[in-house]
Amino acid sequence: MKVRVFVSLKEGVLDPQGKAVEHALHSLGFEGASDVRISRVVDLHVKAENAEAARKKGEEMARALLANEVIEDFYVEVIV
Amino acid sequence: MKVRVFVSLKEGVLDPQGKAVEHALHSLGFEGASDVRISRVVDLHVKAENAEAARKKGEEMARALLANEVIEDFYVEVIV
Amino acid sequence: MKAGIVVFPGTNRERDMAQAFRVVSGKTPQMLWHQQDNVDGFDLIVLPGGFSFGDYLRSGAMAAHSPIMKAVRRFAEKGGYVLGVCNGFQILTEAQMLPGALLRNAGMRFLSQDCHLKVEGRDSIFTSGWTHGDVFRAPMAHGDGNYTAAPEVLDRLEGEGRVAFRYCTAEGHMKDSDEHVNMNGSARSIAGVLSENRRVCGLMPHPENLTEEILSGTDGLPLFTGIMEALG
Amino acid sequence: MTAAHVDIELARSFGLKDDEYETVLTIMGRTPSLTELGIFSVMWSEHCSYKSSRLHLKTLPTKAPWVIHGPGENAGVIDIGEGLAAVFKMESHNHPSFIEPYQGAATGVGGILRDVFTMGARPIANLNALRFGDPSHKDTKRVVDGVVRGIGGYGNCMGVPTVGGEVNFHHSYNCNPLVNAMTVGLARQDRIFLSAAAGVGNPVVYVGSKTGRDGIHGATMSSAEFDSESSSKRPTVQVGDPFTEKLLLEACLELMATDAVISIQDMGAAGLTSSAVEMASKGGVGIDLDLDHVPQREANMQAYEMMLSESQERMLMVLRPDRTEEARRIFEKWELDFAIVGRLTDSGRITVRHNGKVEADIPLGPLADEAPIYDRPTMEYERQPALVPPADPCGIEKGLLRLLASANGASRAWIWNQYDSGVGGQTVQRPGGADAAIVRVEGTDRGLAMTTDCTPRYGQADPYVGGAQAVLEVWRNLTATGAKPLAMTDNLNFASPENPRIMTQFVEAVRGIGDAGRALDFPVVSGNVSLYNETRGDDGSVTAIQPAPVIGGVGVLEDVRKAVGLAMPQDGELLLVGETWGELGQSMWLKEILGREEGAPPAVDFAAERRNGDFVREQIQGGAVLACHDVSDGGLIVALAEMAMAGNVGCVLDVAPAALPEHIYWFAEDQARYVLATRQADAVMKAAQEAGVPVRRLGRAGGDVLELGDVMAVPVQHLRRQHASFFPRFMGKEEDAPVVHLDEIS
Ligand SMILES: Nc1ncnc2c1ncn2[C@@H]1O[C@H](COP(=O)(O)OP(=O)(O)O)[C@@H](O)[C@H]1O
Ligand SMILES: [Mg+2]
Repeated sequence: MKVRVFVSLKEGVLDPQGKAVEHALHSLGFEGASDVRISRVVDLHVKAENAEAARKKGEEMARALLANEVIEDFYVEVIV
Repeated sequence: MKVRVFVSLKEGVLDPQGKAVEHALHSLGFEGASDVRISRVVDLHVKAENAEAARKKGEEMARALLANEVIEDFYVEVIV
Repeated sequence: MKAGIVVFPGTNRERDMAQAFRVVSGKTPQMLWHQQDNVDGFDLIVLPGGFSFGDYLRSGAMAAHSPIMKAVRRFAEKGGYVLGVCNGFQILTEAQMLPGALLRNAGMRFLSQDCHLKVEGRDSIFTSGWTHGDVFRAPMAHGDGNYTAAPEVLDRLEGEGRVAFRYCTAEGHMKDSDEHVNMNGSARSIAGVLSENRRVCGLMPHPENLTEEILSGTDGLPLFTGIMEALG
Repeated sequence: MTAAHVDIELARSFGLKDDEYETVLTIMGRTPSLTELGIFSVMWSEHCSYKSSRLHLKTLPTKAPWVIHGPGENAGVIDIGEGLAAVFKMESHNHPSFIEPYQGAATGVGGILRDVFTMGARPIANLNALRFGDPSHKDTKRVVDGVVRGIGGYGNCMGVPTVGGEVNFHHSYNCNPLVNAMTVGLARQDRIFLSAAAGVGNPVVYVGSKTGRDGIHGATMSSAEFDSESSSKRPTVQVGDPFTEKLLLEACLELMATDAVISIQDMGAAGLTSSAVEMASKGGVGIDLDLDHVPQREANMQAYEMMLSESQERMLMVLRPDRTEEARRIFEKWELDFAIVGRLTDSGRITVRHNGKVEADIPLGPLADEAPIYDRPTMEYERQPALVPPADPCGIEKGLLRLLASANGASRAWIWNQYDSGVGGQTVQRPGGADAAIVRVEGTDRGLAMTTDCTPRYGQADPYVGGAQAVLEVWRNLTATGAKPLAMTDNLNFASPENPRIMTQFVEAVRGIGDAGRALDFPVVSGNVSLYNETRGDDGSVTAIQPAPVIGGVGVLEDVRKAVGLAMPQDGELLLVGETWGELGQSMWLKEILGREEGAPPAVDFAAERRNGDFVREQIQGGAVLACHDVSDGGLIVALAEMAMAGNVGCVLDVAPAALPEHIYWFAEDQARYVLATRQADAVMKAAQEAGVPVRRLGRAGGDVLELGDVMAVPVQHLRRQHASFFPRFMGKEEDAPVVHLDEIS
């Protein structure tokens, strides 16, 4: 089953990448771009009986490795 | 308007990060994990009349900076 | 020879590069700020190492779109010489002035150690200080040095003698799959490449840091003496 | 945030003691506002006020003719000749590095870099002194991985080479690792910048990154012990942005080349509060801040939050009014925020306005002068009795291999190979090459030697010796390259000073540092204190760290070409300088081979140290020495093995003198000793005799085997493999580390 783990910085945590990209977009002429935030998506296959089990696996993996919960939030989608 | 640009490595381009994460997941006991691919998501606000215009802006930005089309594909979602 | 070194926000090996040129020529190249839109009057433009724009998004991506890179591209199209080292190489690939791309190192860690390089490129001022097949030592210092390109691009580079340098053992053996030799996992052990006209060169390791005996050796000198001899 | 009700409860939760809060009430003559309470609590935190340590730090030697600025400035400044100055300091980021190792370590590096470039110096080298828990503890791998990545991530991006450091593992650091970062910078002596504000009416300018809600109460947190609830304090962790710091560095140095700057101070712990208070109170002026002008990253920030935020990569400056626009242009060029956020006044007060309302108005004198100072109780320290020398259970060869493959004896190459040690193009000795790293002073023939050292197990057994020995080892490591040691910085990591036993450790260690510094003319020019390094378990038990009075030292070489490394040369004779009495108490051998942390640590002898060191330096400077290595952890045989591994060259050693059992001779950790490799052994021996320096012949360099009579013969390649095996195996690359089990060796 295909699982997608979406990992983004917690609200309020500085996003240096987003900040730099926003700046670069402005100098490329995209002045209207704002609130740029950069996140990470991890797509993977897991062996699971059903969607619920796959989601649980995804969450376990996020907690164990894919996300750094001190500064990041995550959510998991199951794509069947 | 809120735009989300998904950037992922082209099919066939080796993903060293994905490979390393897969390896790490296995050694953490998630043996069933496979085909791990890591992508980047850029969320941002743009000034645009309508969803179509926002999507176009997103695509322009992806082409100009957010994606490297030599190795990456992208697609744009508009979140109103 | 008049050389210019481009400085982007976050560039950090411009002084090292200037020092290497000073060692061979006695002259200090001019520093060029990234917002400059013209590089006329130079014989050689150097894109040095560092973390331009923090290496955020992708290494070299933001620098590749800066005003000076438009000028550098025009300069190269008119036959000017361009050298990109480390971040400079990444910028040249992002600007599509050189083929391929540099991905995260295979081991996912920043690599700061000496490697050995075999000189393979032909007919270029960037390799002319060595004899074809020579092996030399150079420090590397990068997180994204894993060279990749489509197989047909790699074939073409090899066929045209445009692979400038490859990672190898001290004895000159190549082992693509050995992480002690091809440490960052580059396709076909490629460490540096040349443009079609052989006037643009990019490589990951830092010959500029090995140009004086007191700084642990002079293995990197031939890069600079070769350039000096060609451009006067 | 709802307006909190200020009372003694809230004060306690901010870390103020009841009597401290009473003093606040007296100073203010009323109940303080939330912002005022916040300001008092951070200024009076252990971290900012040094309330437990100040009395003792005052006893340290801080003066020498070559000291330009001692403790009290952002970093120490010393004269290194040719009108140049070395500017350096060490700083800890211990607690944040357990919670979020990557960001904790990264922002620690960022902070110490700012301390140095605030003074007008370009950072030319970083070092890092790290202490981790036992490798078998569940958190250790995570912490090592993140800390190493974080240090590299920040330093590499800044383009400052990381050239040295040290690493220990011990279970007392399981949940409280120590991350101490040192930066050395280079400045012209006539362009040093200080923090004392001056000139009533002058603008107070904020530059750098925007302010967010990062790390609020970081200063009080870093002075608080850890408990099982500390995970709930997690959102206070700051994220570092080395790219912005690089811009800030270049912009500040560009501005400092003009004459616009009157005073400047980085915003470190306690951010805007401590920088504003320190600048104004050092300058004896008042300061008015209008927070409406503070660049803000988040919406609806309160005064309290802005004053206590520890957002990184920010500076506060006082500028000449007629130069303010020129300064603005420089910061705009580097795409950094630049804002006039206040003025200097003659009120002697700090006044903070926000949205037209006065949020804080505090007299600076009492805020500084009435800051608490504690003379905390101490006790008689139960020192360990001398060790009764144990028998050797395994032989020299097995013992040596086991030490080299142990966590504390293993090669640190896995770590330093992630640090860019060559950027800047001046690195003469990288990690592993010499006892101290050596960086050439750009544009001159000079070199700076630098190192950090501490042996916590010695200090645990005898804190006075622990403090003194750390100084001696630093001085010795500098000397072993041929450099003249000039001055030191310290980072005093201890557990809770409220515990008399710990306070005794602290006081004794400081006394040891002071005595050693005086004996060697090696003053302390900067430093940092980190207390409350302990962990409270769920059952209420407290684990204190082994005390770590870490010392960082800087020395100068007038001609950097005369420096020597530690690599074994292809040939030459090996000499041992210094006396071997057979000190095995608290030795690495005792710990790794017998699993015992016992006995008195090796005695320190300042006179012998100085005499032997001065002799060695003279010999190096005179060109008689090919390589030199001091004898420390693991004793003489480990020192020789390290030389062999570094040079990939073996040696043939004479057997031990009959006076001592073999294992004691080879593994003892007697101080004040060096191994020299020379082709002029007779001349060196003669000179030693004349100088009253004990010296003996050890054998000859050469070949590819480490050979000791018929006791052992190990190929250097094998030593290298064993030495390199620990980190890759520990950090998860098993296939890299084909470890030969000890039982298979013999
Ligand atoms: N964390 C670190 N970062 C960089 N270099 C390190 C680190 N830890 C140790 N080193 C380097 O490893 C070498 C050996 O360290 P150490 O055993 O502490 O040396 P010594 O005992 O001679 O002081 C030194 O060159 C030191 O600078
Ligand atoms: Mg040490």
